[in-house]
Amino acid sequence: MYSEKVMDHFRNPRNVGEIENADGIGEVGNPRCGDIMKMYLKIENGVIVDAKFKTFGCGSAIASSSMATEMIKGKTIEEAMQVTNKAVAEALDGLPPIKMHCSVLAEQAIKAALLDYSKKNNIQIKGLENFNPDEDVHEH
Amino acid sequence: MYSEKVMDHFRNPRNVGEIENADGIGEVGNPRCGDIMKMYLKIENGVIVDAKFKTFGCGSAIASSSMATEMIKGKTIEEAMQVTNKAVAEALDGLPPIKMHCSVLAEQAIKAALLDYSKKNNIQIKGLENFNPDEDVHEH
Amino acid sequence: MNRYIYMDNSATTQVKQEVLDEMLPYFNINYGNPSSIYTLGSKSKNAIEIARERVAKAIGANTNEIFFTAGGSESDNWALKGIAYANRKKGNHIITSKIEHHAILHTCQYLEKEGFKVTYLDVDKYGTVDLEQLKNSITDDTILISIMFANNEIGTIQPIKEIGRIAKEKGIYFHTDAVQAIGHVKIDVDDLNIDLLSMSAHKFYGPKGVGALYIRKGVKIDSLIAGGAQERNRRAGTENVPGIVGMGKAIELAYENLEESNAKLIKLRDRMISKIFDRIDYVRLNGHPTNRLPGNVNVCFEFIEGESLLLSLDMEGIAASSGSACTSGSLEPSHVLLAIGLPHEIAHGSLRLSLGDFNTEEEVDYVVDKLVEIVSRLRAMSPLYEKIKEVK
Amino acid sequence: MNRYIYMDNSATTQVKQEVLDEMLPYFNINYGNPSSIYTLGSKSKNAIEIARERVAKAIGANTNEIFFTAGGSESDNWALKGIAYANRKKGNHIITSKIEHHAILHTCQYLEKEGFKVTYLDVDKYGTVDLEQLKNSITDDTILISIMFANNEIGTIQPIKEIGRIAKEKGIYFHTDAVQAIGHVKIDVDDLNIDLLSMSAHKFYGPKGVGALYIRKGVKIDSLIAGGAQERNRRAGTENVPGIVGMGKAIELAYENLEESNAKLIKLRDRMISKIFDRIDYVRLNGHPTNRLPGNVNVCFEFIEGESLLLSLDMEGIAASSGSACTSGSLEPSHVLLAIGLPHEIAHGSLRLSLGDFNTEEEVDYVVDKLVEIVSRLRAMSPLYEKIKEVK
Ligand SMILES: Cc1ncc(COP(=O)(O)O)c(C=O)c1O
Ligand SMILES: Cc1ncc(COP(=O)(O)O)c(C=O)c1O
Repeated sequence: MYSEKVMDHFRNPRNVGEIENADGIGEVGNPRCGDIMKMYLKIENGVIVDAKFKTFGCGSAIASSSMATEMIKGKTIEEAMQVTNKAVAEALDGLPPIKMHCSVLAEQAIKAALLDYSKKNNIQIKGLENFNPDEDVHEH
Repeated sequence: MYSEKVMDHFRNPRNVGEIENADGIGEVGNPRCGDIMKMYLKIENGVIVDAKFKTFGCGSAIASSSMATEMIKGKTIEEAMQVTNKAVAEALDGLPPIKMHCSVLAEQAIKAALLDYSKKNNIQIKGLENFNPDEDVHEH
Repeated sequence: MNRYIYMDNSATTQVKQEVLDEMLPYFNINYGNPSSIYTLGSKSKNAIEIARERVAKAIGANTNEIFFTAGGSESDNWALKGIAYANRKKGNHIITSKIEHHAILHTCQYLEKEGFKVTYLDVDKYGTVDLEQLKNSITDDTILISIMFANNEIGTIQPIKEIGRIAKEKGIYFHTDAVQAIGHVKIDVDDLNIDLLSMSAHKFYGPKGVGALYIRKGVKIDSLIAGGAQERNRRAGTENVPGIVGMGKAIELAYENLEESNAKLIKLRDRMISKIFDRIDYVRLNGHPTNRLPGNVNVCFEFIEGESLLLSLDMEGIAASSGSACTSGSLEPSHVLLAIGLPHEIAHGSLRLSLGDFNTEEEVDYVVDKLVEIVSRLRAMSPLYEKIKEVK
Repeated sequence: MNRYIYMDNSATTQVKQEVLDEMLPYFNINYGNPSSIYTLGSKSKNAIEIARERVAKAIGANTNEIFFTAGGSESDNWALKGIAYANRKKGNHIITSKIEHHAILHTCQYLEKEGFKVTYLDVDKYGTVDLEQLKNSITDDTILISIMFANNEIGTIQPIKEIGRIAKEKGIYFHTDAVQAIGHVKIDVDDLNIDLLSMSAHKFYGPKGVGALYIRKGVKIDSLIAGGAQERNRRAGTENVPGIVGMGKAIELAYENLEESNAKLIKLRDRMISKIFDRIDYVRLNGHPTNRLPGNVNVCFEFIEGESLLLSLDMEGIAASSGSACTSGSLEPSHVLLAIGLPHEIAHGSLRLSLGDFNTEEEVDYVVDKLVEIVSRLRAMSPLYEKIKEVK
């Protein structure tokens, strides 16, 4: 069902945990739907120097979180904003169609954390103008 | 499907053939239905001294003919009139339900031959008053 | 019994050793439920998908157009009822033929009780459906044409390509019961414009109790068996994994060796037919003389009845079948033999010898020898034959 | 992977060696079609009749009340659609429960589209149907009550005898989906007033793709699969002879060893449940505490999701299942867990371990050890667990 990459990130998820005094924290998902992703970012000079996550969810939700944190670490905020759900899924060598929403969740978790950062620091991040972290990614 | 007795009489049918100048000949059945039985009797002093048959039909039709001829040989006409289809079937250790009509045919073949004999000799046989050899034994 | 000669390969076939070998691990080693996500489940799932590819390849379909079932009868019932109920709004008329298998005919009768109209096409003396009648039968209400690919009794192969073309022109779904054809005839569902096709593994050296229905993408059809999400939500039930694996292997083998096997069968078949005609009189060949299944021999021996022929053959260790009534409990002979115009009394004397990959020339000759003896023995007992002799 | 521990016996079981041994000759030695009259055919026929006797004996039925099918889903579909269509004139109302298998629920939904009315009974927190609601739901139009014998997810056994009594009093047919119960629970169809009963061989160490429907003599039912005269004209299709033989052997074995096997399973089950509760917090038992299938363990671990639990178990070589959404493509958790009143977020963390004849105490202990590790690892990753700890 899952690619080796997914299983690798599920087996050994990178960057699990919390960042104390994180600069941005984002939480997306809904326990009713079986997945919540919470992302912590440490940002210095517009660069994501650290990222950690906690996830309640299925194998691909955990793998997507892990991969997403890996992908944004070391990136500028602008670069991180370019990390789409498709990019996450591709980096995992693909996800089953019914699991694509997990990668969407990962993208949204990054954005939610960045939104939090932008609010705390009173800055504008391009692309987050209309972003709503509470919007549901599932079709019920 | 068939008892050993049926198979024995099918494998080695007794009394196959014709009797030249038979005293009574009866033919019953219908080729449309897949069975015709023709029975030849030699009758001396009211006793069936010989019986032969020819049958077009399935295994149990042939076995029933064979058994029926065996059962009436040496019997008086009155005794032969007592040979019912049930008796033929029982003597064969039973027939499958859908094959019971074969034993009926055998009983009717005997009666048809006796009727022929009674007509030729202008005598009355008790039990044949209402017998019609062309009556169909099959439910269509 | 010293030897056993099996010449009833249209009734069923033995599972080939290579097929059984592929099946075996799925009974008690890789026994996982294909719907389960763990390793043991994925193994079963993968095995099914390999089988699906093999089946799809054999008929030129896509894998997502193959749905496994429990056999030919289920496939036929599903095709007919599924199409009928799902397309009721479009129309309520179905066209089929008089010589279909009972899985089609009885399902049509059921649908008639449910308010559908069914036209049963006639066939000619060779058992070929009447294309003109087909065209004339089509109405605005026609939603389905179901014509078998090859007849199970007399072996006649139908003009499937022409039927497919007619159906396509009129925008009517075309189903074919290919249970007897698969493994013997090259079939390309696109080339032939087939929308639905039924098959059954045990007719081509696969196991009994497994089959498939090909459903062209986009065809509107209801499920016959609802429940779990198996077979992409269209046919519920824990998959018969070993059976499906066996079907996949069997169909692959059949099409790998198609030409070779057909050439051999046709040679055996024609040898048998000509020997029978050389040595036995009052015999007729049923079905199309050339356009017939490679292994199918169907003849009527006049003046004798089919069941006693079969029993006599069985006593000699020969397995064959008959379209005679007596075996089925009704006293009517086969509807197929009647549809090609045989009188009842002759239809009762039919014999089908269906040759398969394991039969040999020597067996054919042996069976003919035995047939000569048996037919003459039974005719000697037959009051009908006696009459013919008198006439001579 | 060094060892593989299979604890998903409610999903499917392996075919026992004794069962497979009985099946094997029917693939390529006694491969005759049971409808054929020659020797090879009779052997298959006889084998089927022996299997039928074994199945009949297991549930106290007559042999002529057992009809072989391709599995539990077909049996369920047949029972429901067959009764519904055959008794339309009597009424159009069916009563079932909210926790039935999808083979029942989706068939009921189909029948609703066809104009039938269906009442879905509630269950209590243990998953037992509400008998009062059942009685109150019955109308003059009610033709069928279909309630499963034991639930496949949470193992709860229903008050079948009471339901049978109610149905009988009212003169309504009573069908039970006994797919999970057969081989584990003593069943006597007369004692329990059951009119129709579904079973599936692969749930009791028989092969996949074969099952049966018990139909009490006199019950009016349409065929689901029409065609040949097999199964006394009620279920067409060349019989899956090896499968049927396997089912017969498997059910015989199951009832020969019932008490022994149940005693063992209950011991393992209760050991597992109590160890889980001893060593893991925030855990709930689903299903009835005592009136449940001998091998069924179903628990929810809060704050974690079922699929990641299953994958983690699979990494340790342990096969189990979950009522979680993620596996099925819908994001809803199991309808059964919702029906017993679990909130969505908790239902997502469910785990079913279904023990079977091949499991050992040592395996149970090993699995619990692994569960402790896995649950704590996943909870450490879970933002929901973190919140709970904050609250503490
Ligand atoms: C309660 C219940 N009913 C029906 C079925 C369907 O049986 P099968 O998958 O063999 O068709 C199952 C198992 O999947 C089941 O557990
Ligand atoms: C033409 C045809 N259709 C359908 C069937 C039914 O297939 P099965 O018996 O495998 O269900 C058969 C064989 O019996 C057949 O020959």
